[in-house]
Amino acid sequence: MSETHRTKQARDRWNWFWEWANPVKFMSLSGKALPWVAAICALTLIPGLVWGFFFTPAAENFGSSVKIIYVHVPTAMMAINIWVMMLVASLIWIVRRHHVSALAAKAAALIGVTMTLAALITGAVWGEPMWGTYWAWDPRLTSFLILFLFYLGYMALWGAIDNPDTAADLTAVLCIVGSAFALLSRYAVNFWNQGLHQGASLSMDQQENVSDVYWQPLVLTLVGTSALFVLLLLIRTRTEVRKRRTHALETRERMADV
Amino acid sequence: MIALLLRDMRLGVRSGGGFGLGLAFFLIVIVLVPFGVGPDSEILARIAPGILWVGALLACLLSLDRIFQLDYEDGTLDLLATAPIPMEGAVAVKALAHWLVTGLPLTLSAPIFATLLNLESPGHIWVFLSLLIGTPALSMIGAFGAALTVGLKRGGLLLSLLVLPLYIPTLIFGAEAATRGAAGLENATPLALMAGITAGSIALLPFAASAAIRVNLR
Amino acid sequence: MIALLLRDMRLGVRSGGGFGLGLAFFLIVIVLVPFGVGPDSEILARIAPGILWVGALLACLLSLDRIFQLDYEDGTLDLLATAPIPMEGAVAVKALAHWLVTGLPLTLSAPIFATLLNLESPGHIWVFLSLLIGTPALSMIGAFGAALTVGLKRGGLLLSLLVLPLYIPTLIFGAEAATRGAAGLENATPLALMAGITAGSIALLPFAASAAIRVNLR
Amino acid sequence: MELLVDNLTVTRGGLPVLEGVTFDMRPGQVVMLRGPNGSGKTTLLRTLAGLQPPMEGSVSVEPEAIAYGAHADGLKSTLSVAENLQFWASVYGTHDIAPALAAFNLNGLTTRAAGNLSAGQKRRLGLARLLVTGREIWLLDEPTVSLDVASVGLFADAVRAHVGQGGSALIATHIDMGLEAREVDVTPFRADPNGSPRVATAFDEAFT
Amino acid sequence: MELLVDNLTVTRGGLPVLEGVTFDMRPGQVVMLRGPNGSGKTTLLRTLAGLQPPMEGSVSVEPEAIAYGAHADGLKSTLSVAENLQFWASVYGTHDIAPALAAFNLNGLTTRAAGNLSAGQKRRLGLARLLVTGREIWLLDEPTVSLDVASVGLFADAVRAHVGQGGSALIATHIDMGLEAREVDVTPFRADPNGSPRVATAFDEAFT
Ligand code: HEM
Ligand SMILES: Nc1ncnc2c1ncn2[C@@H]1O[C@H](COP(=O)(O)OP(=O)(O)OP(=O)(O)O)[C@@H](O)[C@H]1O
Ligand SMILES: Nc1ncnc2c1ncn2[C@@H]1O[C@H](COP(=O)(O)OP(=O)(O)OP(=O)(O)O)[C@@H](O)[C@H]1O
Ligand SMILES: [Mg+2]
Ligand SMILES: [Mg+2]
Repeated sequence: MSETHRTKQARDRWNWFWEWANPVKFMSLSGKALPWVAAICALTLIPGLVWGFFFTPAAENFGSSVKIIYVHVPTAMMAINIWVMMLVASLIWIVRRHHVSALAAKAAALIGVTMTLAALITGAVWGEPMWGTYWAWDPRLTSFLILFLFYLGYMALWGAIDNPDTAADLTAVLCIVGSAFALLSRYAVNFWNQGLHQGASLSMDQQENVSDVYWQPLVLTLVGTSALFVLLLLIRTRTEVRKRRTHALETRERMADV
Repeated sequence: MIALLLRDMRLGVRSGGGFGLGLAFFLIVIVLVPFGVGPDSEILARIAPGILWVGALLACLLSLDRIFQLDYEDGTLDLLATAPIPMEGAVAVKALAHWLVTGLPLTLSAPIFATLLNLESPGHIWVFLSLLIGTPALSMIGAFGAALTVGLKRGGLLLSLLVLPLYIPTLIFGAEAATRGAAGLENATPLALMAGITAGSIALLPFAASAAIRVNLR
Repeated sequence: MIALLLRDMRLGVRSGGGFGLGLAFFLIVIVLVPFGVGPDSEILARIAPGILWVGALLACLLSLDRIFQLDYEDGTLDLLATAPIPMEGAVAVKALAHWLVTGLPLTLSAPIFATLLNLESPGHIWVFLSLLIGTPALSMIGAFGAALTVGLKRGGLLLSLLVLPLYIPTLIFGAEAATRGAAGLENATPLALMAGITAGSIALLPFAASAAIRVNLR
Repeated sequence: MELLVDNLTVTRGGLPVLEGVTFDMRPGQVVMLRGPNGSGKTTLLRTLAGLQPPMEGSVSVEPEAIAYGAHADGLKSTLSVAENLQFWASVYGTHDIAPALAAFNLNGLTTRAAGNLSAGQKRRLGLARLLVTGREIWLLDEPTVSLDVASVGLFADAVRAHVGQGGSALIATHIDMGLEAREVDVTPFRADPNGSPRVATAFDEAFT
Repeated sequence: MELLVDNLTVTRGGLPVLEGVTFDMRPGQVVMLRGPNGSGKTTLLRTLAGLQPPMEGSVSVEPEAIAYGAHADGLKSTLSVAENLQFWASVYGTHDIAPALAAFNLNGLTTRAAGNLSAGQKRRLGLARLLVTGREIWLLDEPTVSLDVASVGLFADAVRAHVGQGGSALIATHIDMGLEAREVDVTPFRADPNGSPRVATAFDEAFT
């Protein structure tokens, strides 16, 4: 019969590479990395936010509400990037059966949904002064709402399945198929409605760019939020690894006294 | 394969389920909306294509868990998995049976229900056509969602949660095609895009769904 | 009785079901409608109270079959029928648990979802109030329908078909109360009528439902 | 309390399955209900438990004195063993579940979710429910299915203790579980499907 | 075709249940799989049938040669006996259902809806499915549950006829059904839950 994935792994000449992320090594490595990531996060995010909130001028036609941008844009960008990271982690799980990557995807979802919610809420709060409404069916906002739904479904599926490997497999399949449909939704939504929302203001095209005063602290907060994500991801993945280990121990104990 | 198709359709029609009830649910949603929204015929006509699409989608959704759940519970799925037909084929056939028992009747009856919502004549045809092209995608995507949730107790609501975001592109293009058609505008683009989604789903999703089923059977 | 209430709520929250998923389905219906109907915020605001009511009703509907079906399948209902609590009380308690797990969260979240449909400020309160008064009736009527279909395999769609017509009066008064309230008109009459329906259902339907369950257990 | 069954006709799907069933069970007795598959034992027990009405005849005992143990155990897989049992204890108004847990050797499993139990452990939990009902007459439908020999012994002990305190038990089973018991075979009461229907009046004659 | 099982480790819920299972079954043989409740017989049969992957070890036969008879029969209650059987015959590409009906004494029931059968009749129909698969190796999980003595005899005859034609059958059961058969007890293969996990690399050490 077909060989098991474990023997396949042992023969792979890249095995030494993947070995570095086996759960035990991951725990010790990530434990060492945590303080450094935390330091980078603190050194970028806090100055960025302080700079953005207190040392930028209030724009003449935006008022001081423009400062929401330092929460809104980083969280919005992270929300999308985190989904992409989950897609990559899911693919690694499907191809390599790498437990840590499945757990990392699970951990990332929780952070991603929080970021999405934060972007939605800051956007809504910003929309009130800007467009006179908390919500409009603008394509950008709408596709974000859809992204939120994808996160919800993904997390609900994780929560509904007891067996961790089954859950990892099924959520990975959902993440892959879901990504295709999320992309489709993006285009569908654009087709469906032309919107009010800002274009890509960080593009290289100078014409579209916001002025430098706002731009520099924004870059700092962007870096800071990315570091924050890595930090949270490490912490959360470590928790998931421990939970998984506890689950295994519990199951084993249960089998012991049948 | 054909045996499976015939069996599934026979079960769908016989088990006091699928067929008539999908239609009935569709009818009831169409009836409820005027009660909720108010009887103003101009607004109704304007939202009619959208409501018809949302109604068809919900009716479709509610019968999704039948696709695999019953076969899972009584052990048929185990036996099918060890039978000499590829699981991908079985999934595709089951989605087809679901469409024949649910999507097709909905499509055929939509023009009649459109009248209930004061939709004028050219709109009928476009609602019909867009549903005809779009509902196979709904069945196929739904079969994928059903495959994901087949092992779970009362996966019904979870299934809805997983499937509805996947339905959004189809819904947007379908409703857009119908609305534009009803308003006499050009609607070849949304129709073509929707046909693309349908073709893509039918080509690719059976593989994802059968993988999910094999995982769930473990 | 209190043991039953606590157990049902615990099950509703724990079994990866009820609670969050009812809300999620509500959210999704609210999201789908604009895709079907189009993004025009004026039309959306106008149909918002009706759509919110229809959405809450459907979300409620989808979780109805949990009320008795699981207990029937695993034999709990047989054992409850021979236990020293009156079946009428058990039915009422189960309907209450359903409301606490489904209707109440829907009601509490409706004002937020109303924002998505561009409903302006006074409308929020009226949607909330009308749902607060109306959803208990939805749970109780739904429990009656669930009792009727408890013995049937996949009674889901049949249940919808039986229950939806019974929901229509509640829906009409509820949506009317919310719409009038949003438009600043007088709406005491529909609110009072709806409260009457709720009170009547709670007073009488437990008897009908428990009779139906006893027949189904035979 | 004495269980007197007099000339009882029980039905399934509208047709009589057993006719003229007559027997009695006194406190302190165990009665084994015997009969081949499909002979109507389950139908009889459900009728005695008040879950379905008899077509004819009478039962001396109100359902309120009876604890019925069906084939299905009515366990909730997401609740723990203790939560499951505690629920039934509250329903029956008896609040101490410790003796029942001890009697069926479930003490080591109290915090385990019922869904993670083995089939035999599930059944043991189902039987422990009988002890928290505090009722006198037990009607049990194949209680030892999926139990191993040691657990059958536990069950027999529980039944002996129950009848020792003046209770009684009517048990439908195919196996011998080592209890001294009277046997009632339902085969002689089987309804003749071709015979004339035994209805009291000619009222429903055309339908039975 | 010979079934060789070599050093197989089968898992349930991610944990090994049986380790190092090794045995063989040649054409013409019947092998009885023995072991107490919860020892892992069902898990082993499902692994051999290809429904779940083994953690270690190998099976010599592709699932395509195997007919698996699970505990559940996969019958549709709204379809008739003949329709149910005909469906499986079409799936396996064998179109004559008459011999299978005859072998399990179902001829009088062909037009009856499967939902109205008694438990024993349902099981007979489930077993008749094996005959229309036309496959050489039967893997059966407690096939005689709820069968009466006469039907167990029919089943034993069917197994004898099957092995007489060069087939073989691996049967997990607790009872003695009067077949001359070799016995394989799974008890010696039970995984030690407290022992060190037998994984090839330290890769997933933390999880098993
Ligand atoms: C609920 C409402 C909102 C949501 C969900 C939302 C979502 C987003 C998203 C997804 C991005 C894109 C990040 C990227 O891809 O680069 C973004 C960026 C941005 N949003 Fe919003 N937004 C909302 C409301 C608003 C409002 C009311 C304003 C104010 C006018 C606004 C101004 C901006 C700006 C200036 C950017 C930066 C543009 C860029 O870097 O691409 N947003 N928002
Ligand atoms: N829905 C139904 N309609 C008609 N007859 C039925 C129906 N369900 C069961 N029967 C028949 O009623 C008879 C009595 O069934 P019952 O379950 O009481 O038997 P039993 O003695 O408990 O059998 P077992 O030993 O298998 O548990 C059986 O012959 C069965 O075929
Ligand atoms: N979801 C699960 N997670 C962990 N362990 C499980 C799970 N399901 C079953 N088990 C355990 O796996 C073991 C093997 O079960 P299996 O069904 O293979 O036993 P079996 O030999 O077929 O028993 P029986 O004779 O009762 O049919 C049992 O001890 C059981 O408790
Ligand atoms: Mg019985
Ligand atoms: Mg087994």
